[in-house]
Amino acid sequence: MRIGVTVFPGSNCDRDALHAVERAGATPVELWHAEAELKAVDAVVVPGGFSYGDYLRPGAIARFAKVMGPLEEFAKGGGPVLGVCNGFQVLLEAHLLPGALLRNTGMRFVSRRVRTRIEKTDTPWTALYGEGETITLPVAHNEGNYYADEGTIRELEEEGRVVLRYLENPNGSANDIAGICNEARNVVGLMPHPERVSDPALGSEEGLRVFRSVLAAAGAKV
Amino acid sequence: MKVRVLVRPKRGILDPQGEAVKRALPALGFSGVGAVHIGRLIELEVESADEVEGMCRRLLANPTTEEYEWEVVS
Amino acid sequence: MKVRVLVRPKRGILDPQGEAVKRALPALGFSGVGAVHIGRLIELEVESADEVEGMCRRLLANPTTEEYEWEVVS
Amino acid sequence: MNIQETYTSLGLSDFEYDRILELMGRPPNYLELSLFSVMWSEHCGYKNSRPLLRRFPNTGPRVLQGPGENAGVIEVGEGWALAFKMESHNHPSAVEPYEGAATGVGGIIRDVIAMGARPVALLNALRFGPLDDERNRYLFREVVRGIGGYGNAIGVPTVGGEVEFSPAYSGNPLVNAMCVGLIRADEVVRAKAEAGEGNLVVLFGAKTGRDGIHGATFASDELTEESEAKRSNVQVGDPFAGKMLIECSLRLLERNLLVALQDLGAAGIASSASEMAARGGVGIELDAEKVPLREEGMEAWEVVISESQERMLAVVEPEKADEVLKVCERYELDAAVVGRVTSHGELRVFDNGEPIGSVPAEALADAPVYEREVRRPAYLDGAHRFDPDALPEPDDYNEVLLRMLAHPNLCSRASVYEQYDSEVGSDTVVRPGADAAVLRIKGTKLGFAVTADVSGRHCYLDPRGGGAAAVAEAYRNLSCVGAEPVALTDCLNFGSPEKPDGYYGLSECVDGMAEACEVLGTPVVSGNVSLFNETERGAIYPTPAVGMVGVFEDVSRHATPGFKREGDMVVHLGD
Ligand SMILES: Nc1ncnc2c1ncn2[C@@H]1O[C@H](COP(=O)(O)OP(=O)(O)O)[C@@H](O)[C@H]1O
Repeated sequence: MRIGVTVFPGSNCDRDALHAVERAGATPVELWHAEAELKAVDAVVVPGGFSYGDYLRPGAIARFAKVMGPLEEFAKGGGPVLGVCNGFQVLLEAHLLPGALLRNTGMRFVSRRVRTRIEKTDTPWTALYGEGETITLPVAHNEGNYYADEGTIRELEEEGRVVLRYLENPNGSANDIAGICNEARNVVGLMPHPERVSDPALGSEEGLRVFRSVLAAAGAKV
Repeated sequence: MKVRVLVRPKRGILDPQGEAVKRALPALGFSGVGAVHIGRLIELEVESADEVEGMCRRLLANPTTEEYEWEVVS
Repeated sequence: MKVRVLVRPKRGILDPQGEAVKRALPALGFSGVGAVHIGRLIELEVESADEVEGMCRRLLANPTTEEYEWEVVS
Repeated sequence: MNIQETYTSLGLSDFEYDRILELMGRPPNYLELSLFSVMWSEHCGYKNSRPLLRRFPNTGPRVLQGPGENAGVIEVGEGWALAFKMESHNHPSAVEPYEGAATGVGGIIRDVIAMGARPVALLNALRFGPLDDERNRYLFREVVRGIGGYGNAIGVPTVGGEVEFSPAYSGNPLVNAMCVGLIRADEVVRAKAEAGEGNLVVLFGAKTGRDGIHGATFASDELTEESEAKRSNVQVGDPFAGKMLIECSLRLLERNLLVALQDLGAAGIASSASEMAARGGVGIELDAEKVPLREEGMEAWEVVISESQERMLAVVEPEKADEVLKVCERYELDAAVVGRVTSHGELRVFDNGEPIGSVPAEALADAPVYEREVRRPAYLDGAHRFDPDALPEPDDYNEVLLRMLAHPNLCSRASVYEQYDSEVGSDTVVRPGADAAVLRIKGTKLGFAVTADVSGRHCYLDPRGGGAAAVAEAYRNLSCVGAEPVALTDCLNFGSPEKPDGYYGLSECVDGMAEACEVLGTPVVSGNVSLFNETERGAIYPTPAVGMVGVFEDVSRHATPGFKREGDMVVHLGD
């Protein structure tokens, strides 16, 4: 299985995501922002970082990059797409997911480990977790405070589209939301970084199943 | 021509920056300050004003959380 | 009364945001854009305008790198 | 301004001006004088500290590159090496804390890139006045924000550091940044413009503006009210451009397109070019009009000494120049051929073909050296008369303990390091909060540990002992996580060397550090000096920050603090 990782100017977790994809057992494929092609990948990760320096708004400029055209089509066609941190912000700006990420209420960058709960396992990125399972994930962001209007939040909750929830909310996020999916459930955005806890050498492998899940989902389909 | 775009948080949207400034003011001895809102000021040199509305809608403001206004200043 | 403060990078000071946005615009399909500068818009409710100048100088703008202007809007 | 006022305003002494006349054989023009002023400042020329720095041991079995290059390099094993250096950004941070700290981080990252290494870890050593003062709180908050703002965005993890508060630093904060880079041992790049005549000089990165003209001269002056007026030329960091610069530089090196690489620091293109020329024993000619500009109406001399951030200078073989420019375009960086290597041994600057300055590169590199008077300061007698037994016995030890734990110099640093991304890169094995940070080298079992340490108060009370203790503490911190300490970088933050008291502290601290380095077998492979850290109220504590690096053959065998299991024995080692 081939998993693509987009690289925008200023992405800085791209190499980490490629590493995690490889550890999960898939073939990592770099997707350069200026090329409008997905290189026949089976899934795409939009990694974290500061695409375009987070200038204007995080993700606001990246979402117009050439690679985003085919990526949007891929997502609308049901292809599995994961956005992590800045990648989540890009997917929101591209309207592949609803809502927005505001400044952390503490007005500071927060970098720490937080406990989270897997709320839904019916997405290609969380299938190998147990529903209600608690995992500890790193967060590192300035703008991770999830916001959507009341109606949208209600819809997300009712449709079971809150995929990951903070048990220790680091940023003021509405309903402790740490991750959501789209209606079709193939597009997932997460604020915490599963790729940073995907290697026992770094003390934890709790995030690796995110990447293994998409492999398993693909295996099931083939 | 020069265009000025003002982007501000939509009413009712949490504005942590504005809140932080509001909280900091009394400590500096400034009292009597009510609501504070912080947004973005964008100044552009453009050849024509035709594309400004599109730029605002698609790029300069996020319609989910922000509202904008713009004017030609010179 | 409501006061509007515009804060922008001082002339000659690097404005990395403005530069990055300007560079990105053509690729996004917006052409004919010259200089782009990005600053802050601050809107305050105050009881009197007497203290606004001081607030700008001490908190709202960084006098080392930014310039500001303000006006009473209502 | 007459000529004497001009060179004085540039920070040059009468003696130094006479020496310039001698070296040049004619009066220098303003551009030439500016170059001398920067290259002979303490920051670049080490005119007060060079004889002292010679006391440090700087060789060892693992040392691949000692002092003299952009960063020192040590060997880890299996062909891997680490390049590292620490540098001060004290004065810029005192004036504009956010940007001062941010550009300090950017600058040290570029030193490491210039060695051909990928930056993999950042540390910082910080000093501020007490937090009950508003200005100190502001400086502390903004410096930390600036370090995070730059490091987080550029994607290099900030894995450690240290911070202390004391009235000695009120109005003169210290901001020292350290960067560690990873590189293959046989791919270390050196900033020499060798390989001869005809090669081209390429400038790439951000556009050039009027930033920080004469910043380096300013950095070696005492801070006075007057320097507040110089604030308009503050440099602003752009971590986004910095990130592109890392990737672009590494790509250029990987594709073997460069002969030499050098970062741009104080006095910009002209000083970097003169350093490259001096090291390579060649000459360089620059065409000021070829430099991509951000501002209109810049004079040629301003263009070549501007300190705009996020730029690098490379020497390139002519047939590879197009390829180099193409790679820069991929990373959306400006790039231009701005000059060429020649055999005349001078740095010559042209403006549209008109010569506007010419200096022998050797002369610039050859700053005068001062041996200052050393005198033991009188305060030491008083300070040593302290009798701990005279302290009153506390009524309640619990309360004293709680008060100590709450003291800004002892409390948890989590509120600082939680503003730094310490994990980006996915190599951080032990995060901030332990005695030293531990990182792995992907694809191997190897790893390394880093720490930054110094106690200014100790150095004030006992400069020699304090200097030695800084090295020893760093050594202990590395040992505690299980690493083999290898080598260190340092940043000597002191007051004015022209005052005998101040010079005494500097000289003694260096002696103490050197002794400890000898005994412990940890050579100094790079470093930086920041003198004249004085305000109207006096000098800072002598503060020689030490950044030490240790290695692991098997990084899985590291240790962390914290009790692990109930029932384990607690043992106290040492006396
Ligand atoms: N300015 C800073 N930046 C990043 N990390 C810091 C900073 N100051 C302290 N730390 C981290 O906090 C922890 C405790 O610091 P410190 O009290 O100086 O430790 P020690 O006394 O063991 O050297 C260390 O892991 C250190 O790296």
